[in-house]
Amino acid sequence: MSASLKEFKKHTHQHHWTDAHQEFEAAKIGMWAFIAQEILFFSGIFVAYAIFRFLYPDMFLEGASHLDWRMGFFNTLVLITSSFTMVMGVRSAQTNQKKATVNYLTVTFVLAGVFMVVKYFEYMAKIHHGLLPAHFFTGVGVSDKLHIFFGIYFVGTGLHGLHVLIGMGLLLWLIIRAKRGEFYEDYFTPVEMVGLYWHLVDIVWIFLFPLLYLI
Amino acid sequence: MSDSQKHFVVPTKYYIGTFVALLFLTIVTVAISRVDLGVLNVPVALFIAFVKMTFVLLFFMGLKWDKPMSSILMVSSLFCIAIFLYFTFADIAFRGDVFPEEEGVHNIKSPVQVVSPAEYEMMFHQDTDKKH
Amino acid sequence: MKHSNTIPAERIGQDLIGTGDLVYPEAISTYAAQSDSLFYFIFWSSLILMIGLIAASVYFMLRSKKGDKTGDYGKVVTHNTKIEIIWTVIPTLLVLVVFYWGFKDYIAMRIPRGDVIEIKAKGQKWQWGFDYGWGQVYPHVLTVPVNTPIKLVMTSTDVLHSFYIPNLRVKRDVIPNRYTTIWFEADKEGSYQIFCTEYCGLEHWKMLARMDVISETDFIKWTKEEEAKTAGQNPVEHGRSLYKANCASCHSIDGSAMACPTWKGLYGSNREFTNAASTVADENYLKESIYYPGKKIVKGYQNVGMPAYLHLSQDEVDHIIEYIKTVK
Amino acid sequence: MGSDGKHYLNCSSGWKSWLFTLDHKRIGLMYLWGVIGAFFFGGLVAVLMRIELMFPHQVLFTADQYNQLFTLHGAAMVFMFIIPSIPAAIGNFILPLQLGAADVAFPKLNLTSFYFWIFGSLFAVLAIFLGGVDTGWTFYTPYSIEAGGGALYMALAAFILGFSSILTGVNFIATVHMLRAPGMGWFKMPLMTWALYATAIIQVLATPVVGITLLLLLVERLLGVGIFNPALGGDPVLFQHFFWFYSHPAVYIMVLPAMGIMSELVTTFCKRDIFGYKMIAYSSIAIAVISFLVWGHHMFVNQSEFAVMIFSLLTFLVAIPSGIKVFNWIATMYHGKISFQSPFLYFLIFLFNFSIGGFTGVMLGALSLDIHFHDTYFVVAHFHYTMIGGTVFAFIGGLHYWWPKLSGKMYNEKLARIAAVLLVVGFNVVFFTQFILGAKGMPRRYYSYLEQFQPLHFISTTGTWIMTAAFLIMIYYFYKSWTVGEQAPDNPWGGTTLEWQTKSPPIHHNFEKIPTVVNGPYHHER
Repeated sequence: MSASLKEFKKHTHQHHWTDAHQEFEAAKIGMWAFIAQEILFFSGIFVAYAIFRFLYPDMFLEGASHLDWRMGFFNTLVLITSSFTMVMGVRSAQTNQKKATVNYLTVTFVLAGVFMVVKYFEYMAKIHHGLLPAHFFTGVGVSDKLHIFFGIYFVGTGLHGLHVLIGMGLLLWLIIRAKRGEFYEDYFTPVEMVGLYWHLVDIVWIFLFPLLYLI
Repeated sequence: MSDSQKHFVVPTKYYIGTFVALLFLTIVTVAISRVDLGVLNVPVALFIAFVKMTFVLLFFMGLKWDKPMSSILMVSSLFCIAIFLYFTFADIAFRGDVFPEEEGVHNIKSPVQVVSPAEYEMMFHQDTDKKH
Repeated sequence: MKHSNTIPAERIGQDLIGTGDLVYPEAISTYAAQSDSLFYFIFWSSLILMIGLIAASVYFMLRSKKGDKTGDYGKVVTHNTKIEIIWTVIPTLLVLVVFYWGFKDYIAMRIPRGDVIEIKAKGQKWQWGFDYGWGQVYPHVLTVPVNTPIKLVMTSTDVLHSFYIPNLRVKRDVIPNRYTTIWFEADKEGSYQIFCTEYCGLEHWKMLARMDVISETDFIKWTKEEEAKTAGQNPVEHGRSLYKANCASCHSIDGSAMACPTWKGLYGSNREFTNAASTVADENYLKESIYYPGKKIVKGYQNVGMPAYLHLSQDEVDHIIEYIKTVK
Repeated sequence: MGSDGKHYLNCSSGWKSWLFTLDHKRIGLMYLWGVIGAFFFGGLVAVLMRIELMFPHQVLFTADQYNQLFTLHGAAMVFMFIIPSIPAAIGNFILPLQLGAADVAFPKLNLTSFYFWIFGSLFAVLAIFLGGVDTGWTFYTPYSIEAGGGALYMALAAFILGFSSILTGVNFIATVHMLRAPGMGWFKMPLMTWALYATAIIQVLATPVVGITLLLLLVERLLGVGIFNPALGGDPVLFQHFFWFYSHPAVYIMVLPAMGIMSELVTTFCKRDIFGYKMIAYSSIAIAVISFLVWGHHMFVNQSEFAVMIFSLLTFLVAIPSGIKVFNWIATMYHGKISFQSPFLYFLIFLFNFSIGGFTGVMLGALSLDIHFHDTYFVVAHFHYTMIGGTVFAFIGGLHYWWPKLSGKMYNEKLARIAAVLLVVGFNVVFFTQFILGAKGMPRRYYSYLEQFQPLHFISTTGTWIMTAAFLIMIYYFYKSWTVGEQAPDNPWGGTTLEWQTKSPPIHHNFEKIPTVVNGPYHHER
């Protein structure tokens, strides 16, 4: 290990790998397989959305009018920025910049928090108007199927929000490990994997935002 | 670890470029949604979302520099969604035996307090005022 | 309480095992015979193929036994493009033929031929009801004329059911909030078995019915009589037939225990509920219980998901209540 | 055994060394005991059900209890036994050995998957105690929305078991890609590995959909999304699309690895290279791809004519790669040096029963015939011919084949042959009768039935007792083998794949030295 890497802990790969590179590549394939399954997990919500939008287009227009596009827009910007800080975090880990890594990860964490706070205010507004899934729906609407829109809205954004929360947990774990100096040019697998996960969360939102808020 | 196995460090210009493109496309999609394009509303919004996704996949997630297997997994998962949608629609959009909704048979207990569009305007008048 | 496992005789049609050939029950619809011939086509081709496969395997095994003695097992072959193409292409062609044949017959099953008589069929837990359009629902027995195309327009008031007549080779799911249809033309008089084939709960196995195929003249006569009878019915009689068509599978009138409270002595009695204050069973309570069954659940019973009978008219409900008043 | 007599079973001891092990062999073995337990549980339920069905009147159970039993039988067999049976139990043990690797790619994930399986199974058991479930393992709405009791917990159990399956799939994909021994190109992999790889792809791409489906069902019950509930304006048939999008590919999760085992058995016991290696490998992938396109054939009686046409056409396409495999196996017997040991008997049994399953599958794929057979005992018989006749017999055959490797002991060959014959006789008595019952019109999931069906039902029930006897014999000789069986040689059958080149049982890290591959997987010298 060269002198410049003093501040990092050396990583030892698990016994069944020939070297750390093979370990990293395997983790990547595993992660992409996991992302593929995540996408299909969300597919159910998108298919349900497509079917019911096809059956009751007016109901969806009415539903979308109840959502505040500005909040959604703001949250989109927040998530995109957090995706950017995430890749920069990965890159810093890769280039042995410990401090930058911790900073970028912290910013990502804070942005995720901002996203959830905005989400909280949006949810509170919906609850106030009784615009909830059917068993709790007490709102007023022109379409008698308006509750289906909010059913899909809450399941979709709820599951996405859950993923954001899990991502925040993972980021916290990364920040702690990064502070201990565990990530450097030869070993940044966890940062890279959480990064991929975080971009996936971003992609899901890229679709949820226009589908629910805009059109 | 030998030098040939060093991980490729992506130049920052790709990341910044993607970031800017994503911000720009977000503004575009919001701006376009303010204009009513009729039947094109949904396709245009989806198209922009797909472009954004492609940017994230290629650069943020590094598919551009990655092994082909990652892209194969990604594309096949999208392909599966396409199959899912297509075949479900093959049933639902082509049903010959769906009759107009009928009182009684269509025993739907809607929780929605249904109002006429005019009443609805009245009720949400104040809200819309606040919004704009 | 023990459920009795006997299926009421009125729901049982002609023997299925004893009639027809070894595989199928007797075919009584115009399209059943075509569909059966496809079965035998696949059956015989499969049998020939199967015998071929077994013969080849046995031959190879015997040959290997011989090799044990001589020490010569022959050359190991791992490829033969010609034979691989043959056993890919021939099955492909065969299954395409089968697909086309099956699809053609299926279309014949789906698209009615000629003018049809439309009958409404209703599935509910756990009985079938048939409505010919004169305001009377006939439970358990579907009466149709022979040699006449019939179209059944079916729907369910609660969960999924499936309407199945083995002798006609026809089946279609019966779905709430939606109409599904089947058509058929029975060419032989008799009474035939109807099953529910989509699992629908506790007494799914009991959800049988009978189809009586009668001559055209008899059918016209029957229609006229029934129509006249329905028109002249007094409220209690009408209520009784509504009871039989809608309520008898869950509510008894002799005080015996069933899934739901008995109607014996119901009117005017004091009712205790698990989810509401007790009340006297008057017209208002009965009407509410018919339209919104879940609102008040009688103590000692579970909510078994009785459907809301919102499709019954005001008059029909009044007549049911009139009938309940007479059940003492 | 290793030079010092240490192998994976005795290299460490104590319950912690098992419960927290990261060794794929130990996890595989724990999975094996788990799925066998689930199998006997599901089997016991089946035997009880058949006793009830001997007569139309009440024999042991009430209608409600019977409905719970068939739900339990389906759920336990599908989610707890058959999906993890070959991939997660045998596959976990065999895959790294066949690849010449020291472990699977992610050992911790592997253990996590096992604990997901345990928790999922516990939830299923919990569902029984919380009032039971009577929705059928398919959870069709709207019945499953209103059904009381433990339906919620059973759906949750299936959800968790699904994630166990996904994690196994993720792990296997990475393992096959990254951990092949030096020199082992894609077309030098054993066909079992190909089959497990194709299975893993389906597990990853299909299982999440059942996850979201069951989640939506749970939310539908708790909050009311409205999309599956007709009372709220939803569409109950949509649920079936969602459900079968996973559950049809799941059929191939069950049967592809079984086909992999068959390929191994036929070359080892014919002592020759397989016929048409590439065709078999490609057909595994082809089956995996087509499996996503045919789910609608479970719904021929409620879809639009257009959808039904496409699904029927695509369904027939599955017959072709399946047929290719069967033809190749039979061709492999040509000029073979065949030894008729019990694993090979299971190969022959599989061939016979799976062919019947396949031919009746063609009948069910034909639209006009399916309308009559749908949801009758004909369908029940058909899928038991593929699931038991195919997967379970392959699982048992694979267990006999690899038993010397995983336990280091031999079993009583004579008893094994008797059990195999009893099993196939009993199986055919149970299910061939059901073909006739179904074609005559007997619907499935009936607690009681018309008097006329009684003789056939009775015959069917007697077969279950023959099968029970066979399984008891099997338990006996495997128990004897495990406790006092004679020491197995490293390569008792003359297999050529890498797992036979290490010790029986394998040492802790599988191989003393990671092997280098030169020849194809089935290079027999004879």
